[in-house]
Amino acid sequence: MRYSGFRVIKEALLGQKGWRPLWRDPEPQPRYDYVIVGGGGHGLATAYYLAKTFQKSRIAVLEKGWLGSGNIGRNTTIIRSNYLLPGNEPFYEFSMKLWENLEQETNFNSMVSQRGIINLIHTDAQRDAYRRRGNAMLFAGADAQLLSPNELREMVPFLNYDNARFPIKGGLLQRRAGTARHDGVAWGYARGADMRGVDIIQNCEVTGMRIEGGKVLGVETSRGYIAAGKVGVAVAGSSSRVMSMAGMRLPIESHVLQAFVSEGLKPVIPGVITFGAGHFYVSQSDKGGLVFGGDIDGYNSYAQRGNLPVVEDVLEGGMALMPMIGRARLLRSWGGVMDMSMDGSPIIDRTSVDGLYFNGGWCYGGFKATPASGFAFAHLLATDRPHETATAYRLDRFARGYLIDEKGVGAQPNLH
Amino acid sequence: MTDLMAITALGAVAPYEFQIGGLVIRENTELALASLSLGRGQGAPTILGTSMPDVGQWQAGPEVSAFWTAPNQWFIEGQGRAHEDFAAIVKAAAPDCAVTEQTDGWVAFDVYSNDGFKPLEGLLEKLVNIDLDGFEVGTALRTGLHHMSVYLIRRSDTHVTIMGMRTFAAALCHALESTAVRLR
Amino acid sequence: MLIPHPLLGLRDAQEFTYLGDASLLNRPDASSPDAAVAFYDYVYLRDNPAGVHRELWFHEQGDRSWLIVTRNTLTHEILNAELAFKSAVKSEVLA
Amino acid sequence: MTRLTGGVIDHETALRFTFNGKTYSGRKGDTLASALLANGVQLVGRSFKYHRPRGVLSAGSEEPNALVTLRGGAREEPNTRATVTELFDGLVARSQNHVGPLHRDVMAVNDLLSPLFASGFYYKTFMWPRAFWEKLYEPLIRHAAGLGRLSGEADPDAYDKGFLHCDLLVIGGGAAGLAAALAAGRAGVKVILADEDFQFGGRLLAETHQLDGMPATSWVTAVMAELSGLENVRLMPRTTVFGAYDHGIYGAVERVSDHVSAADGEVRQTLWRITAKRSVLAAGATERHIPFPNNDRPGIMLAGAMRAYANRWAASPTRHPSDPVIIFTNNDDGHRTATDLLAKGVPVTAVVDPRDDAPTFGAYELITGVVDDTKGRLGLTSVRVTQNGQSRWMPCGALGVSGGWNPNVHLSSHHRSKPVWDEALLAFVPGKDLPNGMIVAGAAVGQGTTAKALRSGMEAAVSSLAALGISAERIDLPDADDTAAAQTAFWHVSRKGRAWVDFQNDVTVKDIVLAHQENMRPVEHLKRWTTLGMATDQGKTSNISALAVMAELTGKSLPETGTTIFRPPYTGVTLSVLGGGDTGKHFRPTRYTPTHQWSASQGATFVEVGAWLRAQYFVQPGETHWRQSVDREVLAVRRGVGLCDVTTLGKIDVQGPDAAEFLNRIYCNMMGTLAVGRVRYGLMLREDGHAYDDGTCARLSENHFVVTTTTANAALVYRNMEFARQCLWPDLNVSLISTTDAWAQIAVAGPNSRTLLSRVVDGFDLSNEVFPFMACAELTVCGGLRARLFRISFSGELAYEIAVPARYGNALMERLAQVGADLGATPYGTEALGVMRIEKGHAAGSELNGQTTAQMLSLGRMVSEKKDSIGAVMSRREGLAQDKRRLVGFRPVDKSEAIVAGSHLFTQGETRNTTTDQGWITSAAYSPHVGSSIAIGFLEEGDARMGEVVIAANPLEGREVRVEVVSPHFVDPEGGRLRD
Repeated sequence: MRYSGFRVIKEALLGQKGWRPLWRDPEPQPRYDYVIVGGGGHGLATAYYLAKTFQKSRIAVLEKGWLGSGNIGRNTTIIRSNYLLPGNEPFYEFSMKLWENLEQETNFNSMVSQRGIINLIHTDAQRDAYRRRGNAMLFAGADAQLLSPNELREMVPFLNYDNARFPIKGGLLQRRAGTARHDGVAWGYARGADMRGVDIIQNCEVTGMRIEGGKVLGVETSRGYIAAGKVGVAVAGSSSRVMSMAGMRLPIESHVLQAFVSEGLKPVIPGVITFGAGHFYVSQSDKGGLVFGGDIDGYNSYAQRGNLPVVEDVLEGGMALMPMIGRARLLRSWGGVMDMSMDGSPIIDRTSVDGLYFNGGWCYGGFKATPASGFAFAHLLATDRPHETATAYRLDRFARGYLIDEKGVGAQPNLH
Repeated sequence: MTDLMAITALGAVAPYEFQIGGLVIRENTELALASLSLGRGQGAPTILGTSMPDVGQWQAGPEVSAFWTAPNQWFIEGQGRAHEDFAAIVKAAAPDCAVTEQTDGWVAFDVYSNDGFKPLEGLLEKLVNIDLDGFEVGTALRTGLHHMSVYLIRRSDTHVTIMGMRTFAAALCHALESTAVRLR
Repeated sequence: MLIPHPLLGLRDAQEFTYLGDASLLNRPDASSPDAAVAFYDYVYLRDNPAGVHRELWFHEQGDRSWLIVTRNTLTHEILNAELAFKSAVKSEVLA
Repeated sequence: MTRLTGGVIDHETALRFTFNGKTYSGRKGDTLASALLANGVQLVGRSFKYHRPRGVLSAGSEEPNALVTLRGGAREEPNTRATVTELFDGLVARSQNHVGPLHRDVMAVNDLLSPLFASGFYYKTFMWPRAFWEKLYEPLIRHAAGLGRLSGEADPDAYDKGFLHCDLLVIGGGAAGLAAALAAGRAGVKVILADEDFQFGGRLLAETHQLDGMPATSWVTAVMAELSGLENVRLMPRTTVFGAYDHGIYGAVERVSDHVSAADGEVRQTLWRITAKRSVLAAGATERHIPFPNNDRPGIMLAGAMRAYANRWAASPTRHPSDPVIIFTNNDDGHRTATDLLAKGVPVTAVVDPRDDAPTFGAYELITGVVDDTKGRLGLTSVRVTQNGQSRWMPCGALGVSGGWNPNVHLSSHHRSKPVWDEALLAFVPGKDLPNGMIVAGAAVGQGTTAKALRSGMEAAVSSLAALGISAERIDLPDADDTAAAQTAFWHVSRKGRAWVDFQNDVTVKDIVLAHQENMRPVEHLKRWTTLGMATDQGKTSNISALAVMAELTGKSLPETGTTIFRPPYTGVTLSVLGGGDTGKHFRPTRYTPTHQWSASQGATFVEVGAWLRAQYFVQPGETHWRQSVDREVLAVRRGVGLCDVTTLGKIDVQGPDAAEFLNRIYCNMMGTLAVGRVRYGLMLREDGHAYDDGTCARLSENHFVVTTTTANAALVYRNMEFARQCLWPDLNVSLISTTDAWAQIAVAGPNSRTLLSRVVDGFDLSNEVFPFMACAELTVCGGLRARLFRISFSGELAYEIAVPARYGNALMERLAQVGADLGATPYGTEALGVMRIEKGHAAGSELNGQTTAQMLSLGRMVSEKKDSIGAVMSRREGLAQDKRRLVGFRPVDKSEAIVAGSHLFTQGETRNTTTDQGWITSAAYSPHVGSSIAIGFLEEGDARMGEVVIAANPLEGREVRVEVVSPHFVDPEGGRLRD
């Protein structure tokens, strides 16, 4: 069924009787050519592109809970391609271009909203670093703009310019960046994949992998054994747990990242703003809530909840940066489990097990990568060759020393 | 004796003093400090008649006092000896130990209450996350305060010393004063 | 969180700085023939368990002791904390 | 005016307040909601989506409808629940989310178009044409959305933060909480009793049943008197415990002065972090309503709330005293409202109860049936009652609805413990794996009657203390006369028309039906698809009803359909208070250098460097541009002598017999072989083989070294060295301690530096023979002041760094400037420092950025092969070893052009993209020595490209410069000067 404004009007007049389920709830088949483990954004996007772009069939997505219940369902919805390093920037720019056509691609309004992102500059050294980054973005075909203090004041007059501990000296702007409705992204891909015959199987947890002679044959699940030609794992947050079923240890730690939303307010913040001298970034959702976050709690955790010090740290930053939000109220906080990799960058690669493919290590940047990650993973699964924008995301880069360390903090996941 | 003039951690000539409600906050510029660490297998020395206190404790003494800072490490205090080469004095008393001059590494604010511990409790519960029930006289500990690192010493029922890194003096002073003011 | 410091008792986790898996105590021998592989494993690979985890915390705003804390990463329950120094010395002796 | 008699308000003290510009009078003890009701005001707001007229629904923090904007100007406070706003004299409130006056909101047109706005509609449209989303559709949606408005001004109020520790934290001061606090208080342990209300007592203040034959309120008064007399009990009214965190830590906000008209300077709210050994959650219960067509009109209220307004606040829910009141309930508790209101003289005409066996408790008509429609757009006028198929319209000024009570399990599920369904109670109660040390008591665990609440509260306290090894006496509890309220599972009235489930977000039963039809059936999908439970009340009054409807549709049981867990905060928390008191300039502490006063007196401009404030340059009379000052300072150093405070560099004291061996393992280069009285440059790697810090290491004596670190990494290096000492090599006999703050360190740089220093040292031989380049010594200066002298140079000139006890730093700097006046002694700041280090090609933060290697810095030879050290092994990995980028210098071909840091390097004539990128400029400056702009940066095979002209491209600012690759040593490449 095709969605459109006319359809909405028609159904309104007909008492909404004609709407069909967004996706089926199929019983698992005994065998699939492609089994994607993980019904989050990346897994669903992978299945979608496998079916649509790479014309593959007999595809299943196995989700242990409800689809979209992973980090796609709990993030701060930011999309951007403002990376520095050559291993990253072309990939995220590819993702941005996919975002820009996502609604037309999936016929589902995921509310991709390019209202821009501003990274604030507080020191001369930071300006040099952002100049290097902005130029890297331009050379990769992305957009970037260095804002003078005056240009910045015009765009976001409500920042604390005059009484700041760390003066605001400008910003790096990416106009094409912005936000998207996180659940809508998962639902759009899920609906699109389902329409193309992909079996999305919810409440189906993978409990083991059947591997013989160095080749994966299928997966054991809470709903029985499912044979597979190829298995693609995209379970950010649980990567170590799932890959250990194949006897692998990963350059990944799981950490909790908290995020926050305020009560609904009339529009005050145009795009996304990130503080360069504290842990705080913020945007405002279409419903009016200020959506903001900061640093990870910093200790290994699978608990999906954080602690008070980070809440205070984030709001200290928020109040220092924009004291005009002070009288709004925090409505809700939540915590997601992040795959923090050893260099802060993701992995999309084959593994030592034939037929087993891995996609993970997204740290807290997974949402913006969803379309490209799905596309690149589908490309790898379908062709056994990495997508041209994802060639650096190899699993062996750590052993061989080809790291993609945007922050330059080394092999300590909680610092990335 | 040098003819150079020393200034306080706050950049002033005279020590800082502030009084509000039942509290007096006074900068102690005359406190000499030296850290003392034991090498492998060494026993804790006695410095000018003062024995090294146990974990988390402060020990007053005839000439110098001492408080525990880390396993096998103490800070030795010499009230009124800030202008002497205090580290040399301590080193002479414990030649086998690693001694390091700390006098100017820190700023010390003495906080006095004129009415028992309550006013101090009211101030401290706004500043540091420690269980004040366990913060008895003779306790010394290190903790965080407004993104700074401080030593707290409970010298008497009505006297607490808050020590912060010297270059943070102004920020620490602001934290103490503004919090005291907010107590009303 | 509260960390049960073996010397100082329960102290707020904000006084501490987290490092990671306690396996970082076991630095490989650089002179061994497989040093490259051993160091790769030491620096980069983690068990990352969903459950009991031995990890290193530094009492930076306290007595500057490095602690080995045994903590459940699913519940955050802390089962034990000891001085890394003591345990390191022990492992030396045993080794 | 519909004020009744009695209650626990002070009828004698009138408080004036305004709502939407109209002035009213309330009483001390009123909430804004009770005062409005007592003034006959029912219409207080508009709903989120359809802009439906709304009135007060509840009497507590679960309120979804009565949200107002409080106060004005910079103190404007949007989305404030009138039901928990303590009335004060001069209170000003406005309704929200309407265009035009409240009673004539033009946005109400949305209500007529509601069929278009069915749940999830926006996912299905607004997609064409693409460009219209940001330009048209989204702006429209954004402006329609949102509730209240921020003033746009900075919050002027003061906030505070604090830390409390206790044995037992009692959350909620109702029957259960008071019994718990009393039992624990008498046992002498440290107790904190917190309640979000401004009066302790909870439902006891709202009910009429008696304790020991007396009004419950007098028992409350007696208990409060005793508790406030106990030293070990801290009473915290107006304090919301909003979150349960790990290991018994709770977040709480105390509203210190929200109940008075703003007093400047006074703390508005305080954030308390409470560490409790044990806790009792006695948060009570929240009544649920029963969805039926048009159940959202002003005047329709929860029956328990209606009772509370009558009993506690002496306020009738109707606009006129004579308006009839009707109750619609599926349980006995609803009937209590009828009898209580009748007792207050409020005309209750009927109680509508679907139960065939419904009892009667008073002189009202009992109708066995349902309410299935209502009239009265701006205020209820009549309701349609249907009894065995027969419908009739009954006049009605206010309708009380009761669908049973939901225990307030919120905090018990903050650690993701799933509540479990209790079929007898028809409600979810706390499950297992509660936050450590928490016991739930009273109505929050379904022990709803006063007698049960009192007992479970006391027992909770007793067993909490028992767990701490303290045996507490059980206390005598008063006899309560209330009995358990029977109820039946009746979830909603299914009739044609819209029946609201979530009032604020306008989610109706129809929306849930549609979600089911579209397979959005898992409860999380339901919520996200319909926005149910996402409003400011977080579904407190809607989640369970919605689950029940979905259960009915799927034919599953309610627990099978799912439950919802709650996340912090329990209710909205002001962002300001979470941000703490210190903001603005005090957001983070500032570190001042020992010579700050002197620098200020010399006209210094200061710059933030991490936590530090450092002198950036010193503007002299006549200088109009910072470059003039910096050039002058640089030349002064190169020609005469300059003075710079370098105290910010980290200093770590390393002592012990194994200090030398320890440092060998910390630095990638040899350090153990350093002679006493000498200094050596050292480079530190991370274990992953990348360079991360550099500095000098001085050997003061056989077993005593002083390590200096970069300003940025002082804490990190110290931490890593402690890690190495305690965790990696505990066998080494070495001790470490930081001395960064203890010593004021001043760089004395330039050809005249030796002469200048000779004027302050106490007979110390500074000759090259005795004190050569890279020498160090302990000595005295200025008549006996102990000092440390290092002959090191960052500028490339003959230079020293002299350290004295910090308190003398300012005076020494002053002295040096004074006695060096004839030598051209000139203070210089971080800018000149930066220029000179670039002129010498020294790496700093921009080069040592954590992504570079010793090789890239052309320091590869430093990584000793003779020994193991941190990072040595990993630095030999293929990817690092074969990295061909090298740090080199650059000069513009056209001397008049300026190179800027952050430009990327490209081979001439090459197309420019990510793959052809050859490197980047790390640092650039104008060199008065060279007489042009100079730069250093990393270039592919840079060391082999000397003399080549490459492009430094900076499209970001539309600039590009042709630059020549040169040695990074622009000044004295042979290094003769610093050795003279």
